[in-house]
Amino acid sequence: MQPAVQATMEFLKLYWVPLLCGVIIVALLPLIAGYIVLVERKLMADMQVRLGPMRVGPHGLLQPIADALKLLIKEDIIPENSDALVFWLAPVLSVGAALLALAGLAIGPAFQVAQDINIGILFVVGISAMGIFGIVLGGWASNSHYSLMGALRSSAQLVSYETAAGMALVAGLLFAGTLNIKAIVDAQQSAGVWFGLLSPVALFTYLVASIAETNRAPFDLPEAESELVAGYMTEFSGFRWALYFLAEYTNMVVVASVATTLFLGGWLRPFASVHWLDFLDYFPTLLMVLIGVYCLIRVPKQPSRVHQLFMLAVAALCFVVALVLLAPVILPIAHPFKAGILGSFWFLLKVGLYLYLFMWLRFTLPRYRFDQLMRLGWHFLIPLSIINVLLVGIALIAGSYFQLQGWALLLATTPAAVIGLVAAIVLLSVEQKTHSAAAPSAAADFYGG
Amino acid sequence: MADKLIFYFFAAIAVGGAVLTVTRRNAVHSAIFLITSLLATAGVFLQLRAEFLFIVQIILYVGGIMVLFVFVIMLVNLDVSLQQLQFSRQKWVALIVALALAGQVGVMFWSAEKLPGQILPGVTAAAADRLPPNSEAVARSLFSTYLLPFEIASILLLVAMIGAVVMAKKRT
Amino acid sequence: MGEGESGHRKRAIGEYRTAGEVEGETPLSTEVTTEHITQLGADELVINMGPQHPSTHGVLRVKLKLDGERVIGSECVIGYLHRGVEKIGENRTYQQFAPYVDRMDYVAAVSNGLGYCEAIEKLLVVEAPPRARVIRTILTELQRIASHLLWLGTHALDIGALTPLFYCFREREEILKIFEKYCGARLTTHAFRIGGLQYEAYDTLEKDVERFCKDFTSRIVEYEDLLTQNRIWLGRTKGVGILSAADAIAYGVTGPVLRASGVKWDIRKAMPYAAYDQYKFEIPTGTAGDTYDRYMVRMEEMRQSRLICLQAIENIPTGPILAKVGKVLKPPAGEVYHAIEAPKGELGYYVVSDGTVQPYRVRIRPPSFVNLEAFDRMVRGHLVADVVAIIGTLDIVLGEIDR
Amino acid sequence: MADEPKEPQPPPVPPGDKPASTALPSAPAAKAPDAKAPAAPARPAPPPPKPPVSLQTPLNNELVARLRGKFDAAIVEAIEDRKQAIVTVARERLGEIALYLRDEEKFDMLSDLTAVDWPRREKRFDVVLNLYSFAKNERLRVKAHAADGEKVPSMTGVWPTANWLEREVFDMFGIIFEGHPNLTRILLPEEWQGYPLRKDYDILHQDTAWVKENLGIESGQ
Repeated sequence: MQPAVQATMEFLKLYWVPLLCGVIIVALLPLIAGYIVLVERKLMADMQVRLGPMRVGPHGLLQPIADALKLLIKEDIIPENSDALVFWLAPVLSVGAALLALAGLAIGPAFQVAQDINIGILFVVGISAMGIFGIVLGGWASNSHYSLMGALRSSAQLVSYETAAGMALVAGLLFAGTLNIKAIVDAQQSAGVWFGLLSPVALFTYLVASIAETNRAPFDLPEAESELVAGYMTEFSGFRWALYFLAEYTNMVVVASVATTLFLGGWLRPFASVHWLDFLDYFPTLLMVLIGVYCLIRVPKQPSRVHQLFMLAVAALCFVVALVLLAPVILPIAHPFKAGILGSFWFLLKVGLYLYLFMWLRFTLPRYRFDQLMRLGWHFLIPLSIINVLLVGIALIAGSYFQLQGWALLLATTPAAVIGLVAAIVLLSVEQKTHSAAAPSAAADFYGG
Repeated sequence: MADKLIFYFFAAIAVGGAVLTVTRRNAVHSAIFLITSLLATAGVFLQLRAEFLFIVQIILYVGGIMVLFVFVIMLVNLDVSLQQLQFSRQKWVALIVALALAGQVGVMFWSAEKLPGQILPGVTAAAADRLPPNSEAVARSLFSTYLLPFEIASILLLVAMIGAVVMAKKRT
Repeated sequence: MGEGESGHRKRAIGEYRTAGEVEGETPLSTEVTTEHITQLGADELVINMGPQHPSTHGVLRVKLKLDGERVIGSECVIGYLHRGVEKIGENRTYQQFAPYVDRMDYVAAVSNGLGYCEAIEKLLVVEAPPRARVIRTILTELQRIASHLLWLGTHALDIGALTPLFYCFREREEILKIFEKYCGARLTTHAFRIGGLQYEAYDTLEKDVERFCKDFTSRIVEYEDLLTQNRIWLGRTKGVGILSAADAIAYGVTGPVLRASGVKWDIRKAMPYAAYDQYKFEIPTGTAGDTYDRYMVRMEEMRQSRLICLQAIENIPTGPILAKVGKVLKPPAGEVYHAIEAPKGELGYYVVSDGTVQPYRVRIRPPSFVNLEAFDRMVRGHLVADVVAIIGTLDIVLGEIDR
Repeated sequence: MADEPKEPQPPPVPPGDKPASTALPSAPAAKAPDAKAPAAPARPAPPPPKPPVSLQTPLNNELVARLRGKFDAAIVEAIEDRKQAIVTVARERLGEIALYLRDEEKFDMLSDLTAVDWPRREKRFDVVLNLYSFAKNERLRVKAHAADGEKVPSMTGVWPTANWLEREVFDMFGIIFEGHPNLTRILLPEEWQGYPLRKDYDILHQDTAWVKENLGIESGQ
């Protein structure tokens, strides 16, 4: 018995950080996803001159929990003539792939499940792509035309846009020279400049392709409610539906994290290698304090005592987080954790901003039609990303020839980016012309061929 | 010990998945079991610390090819294929061929233990930690030692793709 | 498939049928008949949209025959909301029937009421007093704006733009508040009476309308900011659901749909009723007859309605609001057809009297019903996503179609 | 309230210039005082006893003359009711008259197609077409009498819009349109019994039948 316990202890000592991260991912992600939904609803409400959820908890803060409870206790409906096994399997596959992909990501220099995996970003991309099976099989198993069409659309869309996303990643990876997540961020630290600045075209293509891959508006055709009711999710209800929802939001976090890691400097604060900007380390604290103060101001305006107490608690939580964020900056003992704690903050902030962009686009733009979406993917995004890979390669060769490092590399990459921009404009106008000349055919060709 | 267990676990899944793939009548179920089998194979790769192969297996086979498979399966009329005879009548021939293949594999296993320097899968690859990243190693060998085969394979794929496009165009 | 597809396109865009050609075509069925829809080719698929589909605007059911996602035939199944309004009309007195008409096009109840009251007035050979007619005009034009706002919001929502809906409802709310102040009801107003008005205008009616009109210009700009120049919106609406002028006339399409096809015809101008002959306004028309043109036409119509309201509140005549029609209405035997320009098109009432207190026959010509007939023609060759856009652009209300 | 012909795009009438002048009933003397001064608020009270006056007068304008010249006996009757022209034609020749009206007289839009049931008449149904001409800005009502079971020529070949309108008339009155491509019920379900807008269709009938069948009681009333 003794050696077994000892072995366990040994194992835990070695792997406590990955284990902790794993537990956080599996246990807390549903909650986090729920709160992302709440934030999305609140933002949407704000842009649409209304209030959004206000009933459950102060300012609707407990709404996600109520929603989750509702979904859990809902009747579980399996349609007749559906394939029960696949119907059961599909949402699990979807959410499983999404959660597994998170294992490859790192929110700080140490916080990662699969720490020494040397294919880092490839792992994330490859595993998250498996989520498509959940959608396709779910749509097929439902035995409904709407679901099937949603599934077909989804798979076609994902396969098309994955190419563009992969090409955009290649452009970023050319700068990094490695697939390992930690090494990618380290490369950005030593270069002193984020890869997103070096190759804005790659960042842009990845942004568009990632929206399409996660089936978000304006590319949310697989679940376009005005056409296909709810696409592949039409027949799902209750907890299974919640799993799909969880998978969607987890995938959003995944693509946002990949973009942050590769293009936006991961857990580095802006201008990490410029020392006179070190005061930026106080920014996290300041932000949390401001939020806390705002909550305090709102306390007297709450309708009931419980709400007031709840709001106070939120404010207190903000202050505690502020203290935690302040500690590594001023306390010498905590200094080793500096990169970890502050890094996580910056990482989450960047991911949040990226997600905000997703949401903003969703509230603003109408939806593409399927053939337009395909055309945009094949005629615009994929050529653009391939051109960009070439340009980045040339710029890198030029950079090494002239021995440019860090910010100086911008001298080589900026012309490349400008050429990329011109290429984008040319592609768009050509695409527009061919479209107006010929009938919408991309989707038809896709289906027909 | 643990290594072996993990290997046999993956191997069992791979073989079981493969058997179920050919015996299921429902094409989508077959596809699911094929995916399972492929994933288990990927697991074996991972155990060998061939991470790059592992992820390529997943991205290409599971994420790429199988998606298209499922896509096609869902589009074709499955009711028709359900009524067709699934196994052809040459089962005796098939059995003999299968046995011959099994014998060949068995002989290979048996002789492998005698040959020096050959290691059975799953035994160990302890020194892998200190190897350079697989992707780099794969890339080096592809673009140096195996450059010609690589290019030939690329051209073959290109030809296949053009052929597919031509055939698809002809149909319309 | 390529050939068939270009065939669809040709039919959808190129063909401009003149009246003479229509006759030559043998089977004039625009629909997929039942046996037609069951005979499916290899790649064909029939899907059923509605009656519980989120974007069929009520309980419309559309059977779509698809090739991939391309529509090769459609059949509208209607009647889910049939309440037998015309039969009810034969069993009520003239006044009793008035509230029922509000329940047809329930998003433009005021227009329905106006049409009915004017038709009965015509049957009685009386005229509403000028004050009543001006106030009727104001309320009807406000109703037109409200109806178009609802259309815009839901249409944009169908195409995937979430936000305009809420902006539109914000303004519509203002109009409904005016209605509420005027007659106590917001939706099914029953604002008018045969012979004039039910109620005298409340004190601040002019001010409310003026304030609304003042704000409304900047609000329209907001909607247009979100949509008019938006690349995706253009892609989704331009060239979608084209209806040529000749087709539009042949199918009896009226209202903004007809005008977007380039026919400059508006009953308010052609055969003025209420007080429309006193006001200056333009009739916006389109050229291409596609979904985008219908969008632009309706946007412009809202602006014109606003102008009419502003002109009308400037000078509301004083005087009685109700003509002397007596408590019991007994129109002399005979019949009358009276049509008004409702927000959705020509709303006609064909009333036959046999000299008793109940109408002998009330026939309502609902604009949505007739406009929906052109749906099949507009939708062929388009993708499923366009079906939604086309249903939206027709601006149908099922309460009116099914009656 | 003006149905008499105007220019298609009339210039707006200047306010104050007889704003709603137009729809004075021309003929009947009995009703004339009732509507003669529409703008004046105080009008004479309508004549309290309402003798069964007819506002219908024979119509004899050029259009009718042309129609009579061309179709002769097929034009059964032409009257004017409250300034609205009504032409009754023979059912058998409705098709060619419709074509003539569309092509020669430019009545290019069929606003409405409906029917009226007069059960005590020998031919109980009036099929009523409301036509409109964009060129002349004029409406014309064409009627044809049909007995129960008699077939009326379908207008779908002349105005495609007649398709659904005729289906509705079939649905509500049971009038058969000959040559209609798909004459099925449109608003009511296929299995509906009877034709609701016929005058002899009791509105309680369906209700009672349903109650009997589904609740097993005599009447829900």
